[in-house]
Amino acid sequence: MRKSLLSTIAATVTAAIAVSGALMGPAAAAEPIKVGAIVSATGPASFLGDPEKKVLELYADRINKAGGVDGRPVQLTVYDDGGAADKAASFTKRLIESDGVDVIVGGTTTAATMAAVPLVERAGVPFISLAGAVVIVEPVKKWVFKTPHTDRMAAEKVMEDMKARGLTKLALLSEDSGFGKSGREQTVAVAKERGIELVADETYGAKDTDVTAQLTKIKNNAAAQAVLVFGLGQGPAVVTKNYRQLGIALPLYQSHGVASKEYIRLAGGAAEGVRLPAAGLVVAAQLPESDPQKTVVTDFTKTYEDAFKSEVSTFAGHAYDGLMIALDAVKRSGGTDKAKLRDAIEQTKGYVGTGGTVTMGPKDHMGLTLDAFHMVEVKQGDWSLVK
Amino acid sequence: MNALLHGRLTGLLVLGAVIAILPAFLPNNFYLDIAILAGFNAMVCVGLNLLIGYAGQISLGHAGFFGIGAYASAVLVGTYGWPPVLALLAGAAAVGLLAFLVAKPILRLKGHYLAMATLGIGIIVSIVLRTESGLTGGPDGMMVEPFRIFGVELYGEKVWYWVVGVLLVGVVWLSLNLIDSPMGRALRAVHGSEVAAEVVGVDTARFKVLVFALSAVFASVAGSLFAHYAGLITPAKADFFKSIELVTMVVFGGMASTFGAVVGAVVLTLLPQALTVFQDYQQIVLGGILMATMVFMPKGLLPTLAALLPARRRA
Amino acid sequence: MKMLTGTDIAPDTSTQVRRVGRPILKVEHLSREFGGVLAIGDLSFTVAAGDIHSIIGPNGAGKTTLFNLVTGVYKPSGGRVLFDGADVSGMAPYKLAARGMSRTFQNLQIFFNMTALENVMVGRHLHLNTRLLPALFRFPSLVRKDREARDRAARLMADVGLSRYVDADAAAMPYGALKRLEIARALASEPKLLLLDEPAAGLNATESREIDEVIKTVAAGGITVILVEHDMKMVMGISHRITALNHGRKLAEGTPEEVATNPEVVAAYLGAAP
Amino acid sequence: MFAELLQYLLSGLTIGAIYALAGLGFSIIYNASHVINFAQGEFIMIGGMASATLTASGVPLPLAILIGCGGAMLVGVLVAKFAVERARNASTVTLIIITIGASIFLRGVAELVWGKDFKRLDAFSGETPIQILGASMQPQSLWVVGTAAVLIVAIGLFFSRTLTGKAILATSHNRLAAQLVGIDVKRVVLASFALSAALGAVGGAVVAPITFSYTEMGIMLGLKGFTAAVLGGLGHGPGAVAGGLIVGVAEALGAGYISSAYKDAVAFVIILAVLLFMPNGLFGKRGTERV
Repeated sequence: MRKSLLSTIAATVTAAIAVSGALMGPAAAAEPIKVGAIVSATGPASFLGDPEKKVLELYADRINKAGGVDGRPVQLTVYDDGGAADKAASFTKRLIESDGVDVIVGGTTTAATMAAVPLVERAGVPFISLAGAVVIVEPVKKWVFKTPHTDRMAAEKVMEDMKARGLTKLALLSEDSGFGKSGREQTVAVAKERGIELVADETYGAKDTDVTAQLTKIKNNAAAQAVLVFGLGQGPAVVTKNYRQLGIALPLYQSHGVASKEYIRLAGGAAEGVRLPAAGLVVAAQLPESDPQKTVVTDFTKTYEDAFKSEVSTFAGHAYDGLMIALDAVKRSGGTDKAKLRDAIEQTKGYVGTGGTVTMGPKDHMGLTLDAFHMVEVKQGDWSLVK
Repeated sequence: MNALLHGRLTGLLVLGAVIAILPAFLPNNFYLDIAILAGFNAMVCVGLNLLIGYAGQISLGHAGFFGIGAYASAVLVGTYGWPPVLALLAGAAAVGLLAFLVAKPILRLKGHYLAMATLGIGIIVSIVLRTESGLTGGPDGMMVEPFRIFGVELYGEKVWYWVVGVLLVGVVWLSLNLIDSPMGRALRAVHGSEVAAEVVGVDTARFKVLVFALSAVFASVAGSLFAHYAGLITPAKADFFKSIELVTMVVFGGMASTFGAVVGAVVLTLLPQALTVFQDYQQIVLGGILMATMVFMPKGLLPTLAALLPARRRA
Repeated sequence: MKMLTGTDIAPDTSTQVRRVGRPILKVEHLSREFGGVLAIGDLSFTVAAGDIHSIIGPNGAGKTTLFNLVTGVYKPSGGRVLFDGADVSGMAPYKLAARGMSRTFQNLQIFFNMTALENVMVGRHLHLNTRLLPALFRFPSLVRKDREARDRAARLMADVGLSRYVDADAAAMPYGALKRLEIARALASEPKLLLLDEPAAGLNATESREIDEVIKTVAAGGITVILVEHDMKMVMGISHRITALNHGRKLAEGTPEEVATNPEVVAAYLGAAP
Repeated sequence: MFAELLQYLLSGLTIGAIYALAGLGFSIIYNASHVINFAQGEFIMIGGMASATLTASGVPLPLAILIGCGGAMLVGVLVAKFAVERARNASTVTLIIITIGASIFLRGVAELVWGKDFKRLDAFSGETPIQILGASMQPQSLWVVGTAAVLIVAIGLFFSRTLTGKAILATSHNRLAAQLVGIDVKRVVLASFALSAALGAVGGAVVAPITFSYTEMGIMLGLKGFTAAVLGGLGHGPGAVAGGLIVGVAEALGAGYISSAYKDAVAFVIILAVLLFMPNGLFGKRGTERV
């Protein structure tokens, strides 16, 4: 046993050296562009963070093979925060202080992002978050940007759809995480604006394996006409299974926090008929040819699925968008001066990514509009565009 | 006697010297940060070692006390605008009281039952911190204001390094004093044989409660300061894993050795950072190291190394 | 275990001047059961101050249980224990220690995590400042008294013949020395009443004789001794009074010669029916 | 009203059955070696992960469970042989750290072998909910409770009828005496680890369709199992089973009637309350210190 452990260690060290060698490889002469990333590759948000990590590594590698950006290679440093905010903070510190990165992509979760925010603001490092909550960019923070749609937009999209189906009374079940909490606040606010009545407001834990207790309460609530779940990772899959187990007949909405095939795979048949707002990426093939995103999402899907033999998720897309926006800004600002880089990111205009067309500004550090957000429904184990 | 006193001072001097010259070898703030974290862990472990190593009582819940201290500071300063020093003292007092109240009944328990009870208390504390999100910010934690004293704001790794360094030397000094006192001997006697301690007049229950509360207060104070330093506190710092981590540091470094606790805390704080080079193998290596150390050096790192130096053993 | 033989039952009565002191310990109708089995039943006896009072009986007679009841390690099921005139039944051992009662153990209870000297210093516990703050901040008064305690402990170790082990780790000491270390530790608490549970068990003849001397010296110093011992030669040689137990009940009591000639006692030891 | 209560009871018994199996595992190992094996949860994880990944790659379910079970037993024996046995005379805390080290190690290996994502295992007999008096349960719950019941009875028979079982019991009562009558104590310890591992692995396999399997699934289940074992009285088999069911049901009721957020706290509040009045658990023997 000891022997095999030692040889394992030896193998790992060799592998690590080989990897760093490959990253430095072709364009080693020029000063590399140092991109740092913090993702939740393990833990409860792993089905968001793992594809993000893979995509960042894949594209850094592809870009380097193609000669880098302006002849400079991309040097990527990725840390896994395991879904813990305090780890995200400590890794952010490490990226800034020890690795000296030029730009940081990441924060898979809202919590990880918010833990990193004070650090990047103080150090003055451009930071592009991959998390959903609106609090990340509202109010605007000088150095902080984000790529996914906000929870507020998700709530709006869901209630738009409810209205269209003539439903006005909503039961809410939200996760106790940063994303779920922010989602809950936004849902409450949007419901008020849109004249939707919130008849139940329950929460569940990110690691719960059984939420029948909460769902039993919702089931016994005669007023509810639809149920919205605000959470990410496997929690919503557990909710979906328990939902069907209890035989609740109301329409079930999820947030964009589950826009991954993983969700359908985990929930199985129970996911049938579930609706959620998602970026066009997951329904790439169903988008009309006229859609401006069509080419980008089709290409990205193909690249991703060829490389990893698994289906693409919107989270992979968020990471792609984050990296591309950052590198695009490097190109436009002509270097890695952090202040110039920040300005260039803020000036991103008409960038067509997997999440939609991004046009940022001093008051908008996300740059997405509601029309790039599509309502999709699970049909026969696949996403289908709700027309 | 002289030898013992001598060893004590030598140890303190070495520790102080290491702390004093270390920054010269640390290339940037990240390394200072790790050193500071190691210092905080060491403070808690020195206290915990009084309980586990010297008095022979298990606690798998001390992170709970660390957490209460941290959140007391975060909430009282952030939400209610208390001065940080006052919040720290209030947290320590609350933890001391809580520990005192729970200690009496649970320290009657032995071995694994005590482990279970302390584990339960720690987990309950962390669940409360995670759940009462109105007060604590829930699972994702809350931001903490910087520490201010006499109008001076303690900010940045360079400042905190010295604060933590000085405090650690102080905590070690207190611990060494305690161990070499009548009360310290009573604690060790409780470990050696409770009944024998009783028949020469040691109120074992009293000393168990006292040392439990004392170690809890150490943890609370470290927690308060840590919260101010880190600027962010999450319930993860109070949970079962953190408790286990603390106990592991104590046992790894060497039970019933104050400097062992310091060494254990430092090594095990550095280890995960060093192991990031192993990437996916990180957990395997960490688990393997823990097992191997405990199997081959059941007394812990420092006592085992010390035993290799026969000259020191005589002293 | 030694059998009671003719030569053993020949106490040297000439040196035994019977002094009748005030009663320091009174045991009244004491009983204790474990899961329905009576370990001690309706036991009464009195120990006079200044005596060496031995408790004898075959294995399983309840001698150690009796010690545990008297010293507060076990709580009695019935009856009471009076120490120095006060009812102390079921009182915690550390409170009894404060009233002047200490003991040693049949199965060694040494603090193996300390040095020999520190073991004895724990015995000084009641006479030292054991509060937290003075300890943490090393008050000068505490340091001074501690130094005195150290010297005193070293003297006590010398008294029981352990001078050469003063700086030794308890864990590194031989069995016979540990037996004496327990006595030194108990003496350090300055008891009025000392209970010794088989102090000579496992010792060779020379060591036994040494322990014998130690006990006599202790008694001569005015400390009442209750002794449980299987070495009949020792018991008969040094006891002022003996209580014989069997199956948790009192079989006989009296001077060594009275007890030694008691047919019931002889029968109990030989294992025959009375 | 009644339907609601029944719903909570059903949920509670299902998860309680798994706690009972885990608790039984703790007790068996404790009896043989006086070690609290904090890697018990990892046996559950191995069972859950192995059966989920093997069936996904086409292995028939019973075979997959069997392989998972065998794998867990092997791991159990290795942990016993290379870690626990070598540290026999170490202190309680040291042994706790060793088994915690083992659990971290095993989780690390599992992540490497199986990946970090959640695995799905199809329910053994469909997902059509069963309706009982207004409450509904997944058919898998019956599998969980049924399997646990069968295993518990089997374990009971094992200890009362077989030589190995009796040897383990004898060892737990008096290690030295067992050794003197010719029982190979080392093998007894290995057997107890293998047995506990098998219990955990089967538990993990049957519960996987309900909770999903992932490398961290064993952590909380293991802790609750420990709670169950202590609640019943360490080393008391039937006590551990009762403890598991009590914890499971109390949790479900707590989640339903008090607060779902405090669900996990319920078990620990109960254990503290019980230990306060019964320091040796509900059924544990009251020991008197020999001095």
